[in-house]
Amino acid sequence: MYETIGLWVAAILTLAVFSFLYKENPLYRFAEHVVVGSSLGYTIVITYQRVLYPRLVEPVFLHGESLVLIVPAMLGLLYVTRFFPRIAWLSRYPMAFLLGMGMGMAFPYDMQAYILRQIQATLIPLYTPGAPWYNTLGAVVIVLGTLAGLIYFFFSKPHKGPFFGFGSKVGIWIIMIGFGATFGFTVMGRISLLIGRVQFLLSDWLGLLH
Amino acid sequence: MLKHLELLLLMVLLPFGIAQAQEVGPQDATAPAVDSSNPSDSSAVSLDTALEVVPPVEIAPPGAVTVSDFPNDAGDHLLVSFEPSPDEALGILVYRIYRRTPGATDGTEEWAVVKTVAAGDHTEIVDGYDPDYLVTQGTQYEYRVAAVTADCREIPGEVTVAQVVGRGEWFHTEKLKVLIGCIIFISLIFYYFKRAQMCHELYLRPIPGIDAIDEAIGRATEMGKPILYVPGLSGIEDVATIASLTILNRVAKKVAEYQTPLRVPNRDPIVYTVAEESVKQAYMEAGRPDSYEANSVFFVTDSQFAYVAAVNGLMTREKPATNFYLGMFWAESLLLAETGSLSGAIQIAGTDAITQLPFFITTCDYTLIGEELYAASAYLGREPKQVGSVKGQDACKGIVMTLVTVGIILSLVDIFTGGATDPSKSLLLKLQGLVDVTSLE
Amino acid sequence: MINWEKFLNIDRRWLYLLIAVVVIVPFFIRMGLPVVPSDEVRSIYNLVDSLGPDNAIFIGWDFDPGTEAENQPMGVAVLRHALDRHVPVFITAVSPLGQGLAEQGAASVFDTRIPGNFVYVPWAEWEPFRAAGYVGRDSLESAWKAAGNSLPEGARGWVFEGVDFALLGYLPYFGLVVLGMGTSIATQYPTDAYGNNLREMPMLRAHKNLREIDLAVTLAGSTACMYWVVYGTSRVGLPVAFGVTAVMATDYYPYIQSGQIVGMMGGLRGAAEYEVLEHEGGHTETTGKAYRGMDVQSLAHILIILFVILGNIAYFAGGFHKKTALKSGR
Amino acid sequence: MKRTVPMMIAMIGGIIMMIQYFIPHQVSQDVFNYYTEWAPLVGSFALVLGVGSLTRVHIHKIRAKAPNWPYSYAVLIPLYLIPVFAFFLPASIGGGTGKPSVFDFMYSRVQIPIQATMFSMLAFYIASAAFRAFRAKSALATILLVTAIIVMLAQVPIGDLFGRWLPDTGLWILRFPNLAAKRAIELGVGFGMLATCLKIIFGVERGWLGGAGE
Repeated sequence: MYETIGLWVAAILTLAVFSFLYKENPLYRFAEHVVVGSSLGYTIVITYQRVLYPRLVEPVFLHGESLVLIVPAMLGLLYVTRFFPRIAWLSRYPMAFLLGMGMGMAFPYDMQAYILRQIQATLIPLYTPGAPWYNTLGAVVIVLGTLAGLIYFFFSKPHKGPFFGFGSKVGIWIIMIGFGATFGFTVMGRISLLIGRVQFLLSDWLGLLH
Repeated sequence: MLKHLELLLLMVLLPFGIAQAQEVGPQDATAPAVDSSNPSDSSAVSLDTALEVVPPVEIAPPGAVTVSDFPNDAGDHLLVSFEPSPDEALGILVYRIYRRTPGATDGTEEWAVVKTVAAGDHTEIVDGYDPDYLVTQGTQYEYRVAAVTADCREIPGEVTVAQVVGRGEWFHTEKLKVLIGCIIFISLIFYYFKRAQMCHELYLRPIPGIDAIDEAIGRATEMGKPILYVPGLSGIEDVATIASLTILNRVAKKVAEYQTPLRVPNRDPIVYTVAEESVKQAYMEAGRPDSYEANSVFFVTDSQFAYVAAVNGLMTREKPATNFYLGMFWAESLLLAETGSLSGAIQIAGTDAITQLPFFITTCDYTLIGEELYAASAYLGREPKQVGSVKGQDACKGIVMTLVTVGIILSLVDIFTGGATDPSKSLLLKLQGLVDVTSLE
Repeated sequence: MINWEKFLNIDRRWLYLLIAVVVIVPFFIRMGLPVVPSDEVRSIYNLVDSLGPDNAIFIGWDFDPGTEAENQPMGVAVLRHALDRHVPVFITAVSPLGQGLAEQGAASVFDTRIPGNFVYVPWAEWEPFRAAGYVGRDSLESAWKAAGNSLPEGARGWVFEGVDFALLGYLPYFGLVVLGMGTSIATQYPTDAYGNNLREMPMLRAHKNLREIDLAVTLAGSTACMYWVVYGTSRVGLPVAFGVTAVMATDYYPYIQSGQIVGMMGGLRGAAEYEVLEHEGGHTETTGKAYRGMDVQSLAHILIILFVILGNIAYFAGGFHKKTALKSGR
Repeated sequence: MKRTVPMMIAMIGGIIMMIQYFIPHQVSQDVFNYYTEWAPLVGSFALVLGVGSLTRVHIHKIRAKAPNWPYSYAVLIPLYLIPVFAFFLPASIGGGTGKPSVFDFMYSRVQIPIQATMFSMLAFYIASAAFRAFRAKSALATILLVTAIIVMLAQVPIGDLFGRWLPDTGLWILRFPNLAAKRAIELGVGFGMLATCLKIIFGVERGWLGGAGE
């Protein structure tokens, strides 16, 4: 019973959203609004269950241990001051704590994973004996392509001369090929999402597929 | 991961040792295997009971245990190595490494199994990774390694008092390269911030997109049709939005000079107020504050697709000659640019959203790609913060470009000097070693 | 003379209708075109296939309902494969909504009404066996069988919660959670998503931190997947594999080449490839939803390509390109 | 107090965490452990902001009888009803978080289908744009479209019908030129990210302070 009603509600809502393709209508608007409220409502429940209860309520209020956790809780509560204009500035404290420390923590890790590792992976041999020609060509494309791409996004020198002029031309071509790949994959992804919904309607709801 | 190995091996060899197992306890054959499956759980394994069993084959115990400090830690790890038993081939399956704190309970504290290693595998382990058996800084432990045979016998080695205690270090030597990278980056960025604040003449190359912007405004003026400017759908905290607002100021100035109508629909209320301010100011600077139309900058709605519907409606009704989409966009980019392209407008886009860029490139006449948007706005705005940021990042890119160029040269040299086949001769690999941080993983 | 302007300005609802037809009809005319797995997917499959009960993997359900169609089949495929190999699986989520999707994904694998699934034994249900000391997987299964439990028709095996499977669920600031798990999983997750004590679970006792984990597969529709690389791989060398939406997939090839990630499933196609490998490896009786979608995907791509070509023909034949060309354009 | 102190907190916190990475000593580990324990707790309170501002916006709409105001109830009712059912009501009338419950129903039968469908509509939009707007206007746009078509064919099984060369070419494009383009972009993005970190820590970028009055 629960399953059947659920299936029908899900199917009707799916169709309600699709109806927008024909024309904007109240059913679509209803679905659009419900989703905003329900996602936040769901998040409240999960956040309490996963964070506030095990990390604050249980240790501090039920067992009376780790009383130091009251400090971050108070800090977090300062967010609420945002609704009282006169003391709203207090809400900057928890933000400063999270933002500052978060950024500081991320900095060296980002340097390691996004910069150093990537440079290292670009310093590869152009020619490896025994490699098939398409891989050798590939290695050349990786190294020269990355260099050319960097030249294109380099703003301190005009795009003139053999290095910067030619380099930036190659760079934009490489970048366009990269965007072409993104384009193709984006089309693919959007269609996949539609396939998912069609599968739901045809298979789960109408039971037409096996 | 090796902890379960013992169980696996025992299961395989169980038939051989089953007689022995039954002597140990009267349970069914699987039960003892269950107990030993998680040696670390049964931290109270007593060595004495194991000793009572009389070994049928004489197997020498494992040899000396050496404990050394583990580098680059908080003093909470120890490097333990042992000499394997010379009779390893005679049926030793695994080694168990035991640890205890001496003197805590007058020497009777129970031994804890901190690690189990398969025989023939490595004989060096790092103690302290297991959060249930933490190593405390400054404590002198005792270690003992026992060999375990296929028939579940334990042959314990000598008790060794650890030669060292765990010491915490104040600098992680493996992270030196990351530190150097960080220092170079931070100094370059701050150097250029200072430079940009002190003198305003830092060179930035002109971006072709800026000419396209001017040309497109001119085209709209010729046709006597309005210009549409969408400052992205994101909030003011987005760098792309800030860059877009700088460019809007420039566009508004030109528009004020040419007396062309301007339409700036907004999705974010804060962006709306800033955009309105900026346009008003531009009209003032152009000397035509009177020709500013009060409703040319307006707030539409905060709902993404309702916003698109409204802007698309505007495009079909008023048929603007030029559309600007600069800022942060999501899926709506497609719908906006499609409608604009059908209305025959010239379209200029710019965003740092990589997934939306391909759509803009194929539907618009000119597209500012990613950082070009920031650079264009820094070029136009000449705001020290933005110029300094672009210049500082450029300097870093310059370093990377140099490294890659040197890499290319070394790679070519390697082909002729034989470094391509012999890694020890390769100059490229030496250069690669400078940025190699894989040892941290 | 064709009126190109009218042709191009066709009501878009006709185009919508064509797409709708193309994604519905092929479901009824099965073509069963072969899907050839790529190296990027094969390396994930091979890694999971080389693992056994002594190893453990993480699957991060790091996406929201919006990309469910692409990410969910990947998650289900990897989960199925790992459970069939008796590799213990920890499941986490970057967002609250992801936890719900993980529960749904797991439920679809544990639905015994469908053959080829697994029988789920909740933590509380085998409590007496635990008390009796049966915590090793094989001894537990034999004891469980000896107690009169038998596998229903078509089921592939038992999944004991706490031995084979644990749903850890969502925690905020997931980058920090990954960092913290590098030291100890249990301090980050004292309990699983159902409130069971994680420290008591045999699979946690054998794998106490990320150093003892052999693979983390993150299924993501956003850059959240990078948490595992930046904070997991960089800190404790955790092997990470990506299962990302097609939209993002092209961005992560640099990380495969640099060796920071083991492999990648890109979009529904990636999931279909995994399903094919799994089916060939004898881990499933049939291929799943993703593979079935591939026929449709093929035809839809052909249609879109046709649209692009027709649109461009009309555009150039109608002379529209002359109207808007910019001198400084490119 | 209002601006300087938060900026100081951000700066000191940021510098401590940056240095912490390089120091393996116990003192530094303790700082790190406190942070990992505290941050999720502090952060979870930010949810209050989301709930509060959403409530305020919609109550305002209802009071002002703004256009489409009845839909505001469709936001507020699930927002508050889901937690009430999940926390306070017994399972017999659909409370709790088990299955069946209002909580589970609203998630798996309302939330998932709506959100998934909204995203899937983009397939239709792309189809229409493919016909009406994706133009090979210039050499660069042409190369982009050609690459896209090759990749699109290479990624679906029907591409194999043209011969193995097509999928192989597609994969080659993804693994080499695409990789080079993405690496160049990501290096730029990476430097940008690092610069943003620095700007926030050292108070050059103060945008985050805004929106809370002076």
